[in-house]
Amino acid sequence: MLLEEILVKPMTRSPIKPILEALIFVADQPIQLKEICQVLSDEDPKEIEQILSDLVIEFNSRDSGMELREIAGGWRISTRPCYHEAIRRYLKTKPSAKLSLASLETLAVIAYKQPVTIPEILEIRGVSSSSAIKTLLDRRLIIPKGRKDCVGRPIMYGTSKEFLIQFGLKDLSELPNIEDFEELLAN
Amino acid sequence: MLLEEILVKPMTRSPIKPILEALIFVADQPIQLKEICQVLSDEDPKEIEQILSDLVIEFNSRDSGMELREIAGGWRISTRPCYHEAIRRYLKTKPSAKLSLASLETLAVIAYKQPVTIPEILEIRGVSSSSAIKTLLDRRLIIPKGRKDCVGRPIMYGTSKEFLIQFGLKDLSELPNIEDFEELLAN
Amino acid sequence: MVLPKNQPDTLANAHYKIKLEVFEGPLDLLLYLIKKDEIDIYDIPIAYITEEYLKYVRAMQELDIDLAGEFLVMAATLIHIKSKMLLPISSTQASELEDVADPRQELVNRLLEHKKFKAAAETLWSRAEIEQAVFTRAPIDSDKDNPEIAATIFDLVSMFKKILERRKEEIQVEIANDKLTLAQKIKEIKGLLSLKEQISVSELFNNAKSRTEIVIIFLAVLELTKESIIGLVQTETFGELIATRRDISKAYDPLANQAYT
Repeated sequence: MLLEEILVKPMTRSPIKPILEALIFVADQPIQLKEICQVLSDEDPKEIEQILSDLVIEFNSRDSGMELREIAGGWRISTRPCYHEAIRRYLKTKPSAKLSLASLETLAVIAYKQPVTIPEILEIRGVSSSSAIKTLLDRRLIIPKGRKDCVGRPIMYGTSKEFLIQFGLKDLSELPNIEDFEELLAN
Repeated sequence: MLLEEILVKPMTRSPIKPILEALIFVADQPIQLKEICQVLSDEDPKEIEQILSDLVIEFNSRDSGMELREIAGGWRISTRPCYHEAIRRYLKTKPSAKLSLASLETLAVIAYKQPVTIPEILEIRGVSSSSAIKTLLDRRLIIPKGRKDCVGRPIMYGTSKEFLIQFGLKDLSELPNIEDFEELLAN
Repeated sequence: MVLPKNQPDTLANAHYKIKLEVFEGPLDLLLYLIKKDEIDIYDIPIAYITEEYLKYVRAMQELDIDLAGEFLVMAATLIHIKSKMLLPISSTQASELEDVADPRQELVNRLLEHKKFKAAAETLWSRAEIEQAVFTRAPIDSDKDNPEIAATIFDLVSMFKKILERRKEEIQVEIANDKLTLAQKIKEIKGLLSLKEQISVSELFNNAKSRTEIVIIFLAVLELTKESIIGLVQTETFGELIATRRDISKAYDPLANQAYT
């Protein structure tokens, strides 16, 4: 094949689809539809959106080791969770240190009540959460979100983009409704 | 779906194929057949080789933005060269919201000590910060704020509006001070 | 944990200790007690639960476990609710019984709220479990152009704190060094030699706290040798170097120090 032939876009019916796939693969963070539209500024954003949703269905219907998912407001290709064992064996990695129950509870309070201050977290958990908050800040799962307009102007905290990524959420609206947990209270 | 179901391999006709794909996808170097066989030591190497060549044909027959190629004695997934233009355009426009450690340190000093001159920053950080200051100026995170009334009349720097935006602050009074995090930073 | 000696390590105590360490806070402890005795959370027998709660708190104190302040606050709250429940309801209040708030209500609300977040934490845990089983591609060439880190305002503060600490340490070291003079060191060595007739040179260096101090000790030994106040003796080739007192009168002469000050 000649070099020119390799470097020139093939004339298929929808040349945008493979470009979307290539862009999602190359991006080192979940890539947003907005960013894709900026790169393909000659194309109609509506059309790009349609092709993207076609691509997602097509990509994920293959009996493939990879999947294309929306996460933290963007699109990302990753491996499917069911193949983790073989991948871990190859990468020789162990799952990263799990968060303690105290940290997870604090994170849950912040996720649902954000923006929220340390005294408010104390009120809900009934126990001081400083060390948990430090852990969450260090792991970039939460970030300061300004100050509350009250005495002492305490710092408010909220969840970060990293939180969405590590917990596999498209956005905060994907968090299960806290009131749904009411049912679980029955026991 | 239950957690257990998500994490367990499905019983398909050829469960090896997606695993091969996943392994090639995560490998940071072209992965060799030999390495794959080591990971899947329960499987027959001959069979793995056969499935790999099936996978290559299948993977590359899709109208896809990626391709699966043998390179340097191993297998690798990469984008197809014909889409290089869009990829380059994306990589160039990619807003890098990231800063080096030196720039970040310099920014911290400027944020908390503004308006501050280069010699004063040197005094606090103990190292020269000229290149960090250039980066911060280029990124519009800091701006000159007049000259100091002393020998040599050095330029004073302060943070910009862009700084407030990028760090999610309403105004400089929202800048947390060390006391706010004292408890968290203690250990 | 080591128990205090006067504390008999009874089985009961050991049992409490194991249980107690599990509880994150007073709400967790209360939820445990409620579950253990299959108590209806909407109708808590407050006298009984207060008694149970206080048993645990006392066990904790007896075992000398550092009790978080929150546990004591909750104990006070429980006792307060209990006393309110014991108060007879006046006839006027009774006629408006519907409007009289149950003294337990606020506590029940807090417990329910806390339980909800515990359940939410569990859901988050299983989501994280799945995401930990997911892998993204390895870094590719285009990533390498940008080997930097993203930052938040928290990074900025902790970084600023580190810079300040670093500077403080450096300044302290400088001050310490300023205090250490050659004259002082010479006086010090003379003092040592006034007590002992000889001393090994390596011993002099062993107590040095910084590189600067090592240099000063070295200079002091040279100076003392030059002034013939001490003599350096080596018992064998590459052996230990011994400093010996040569001129006792000079070593005791306070004026001899003047030259170096």
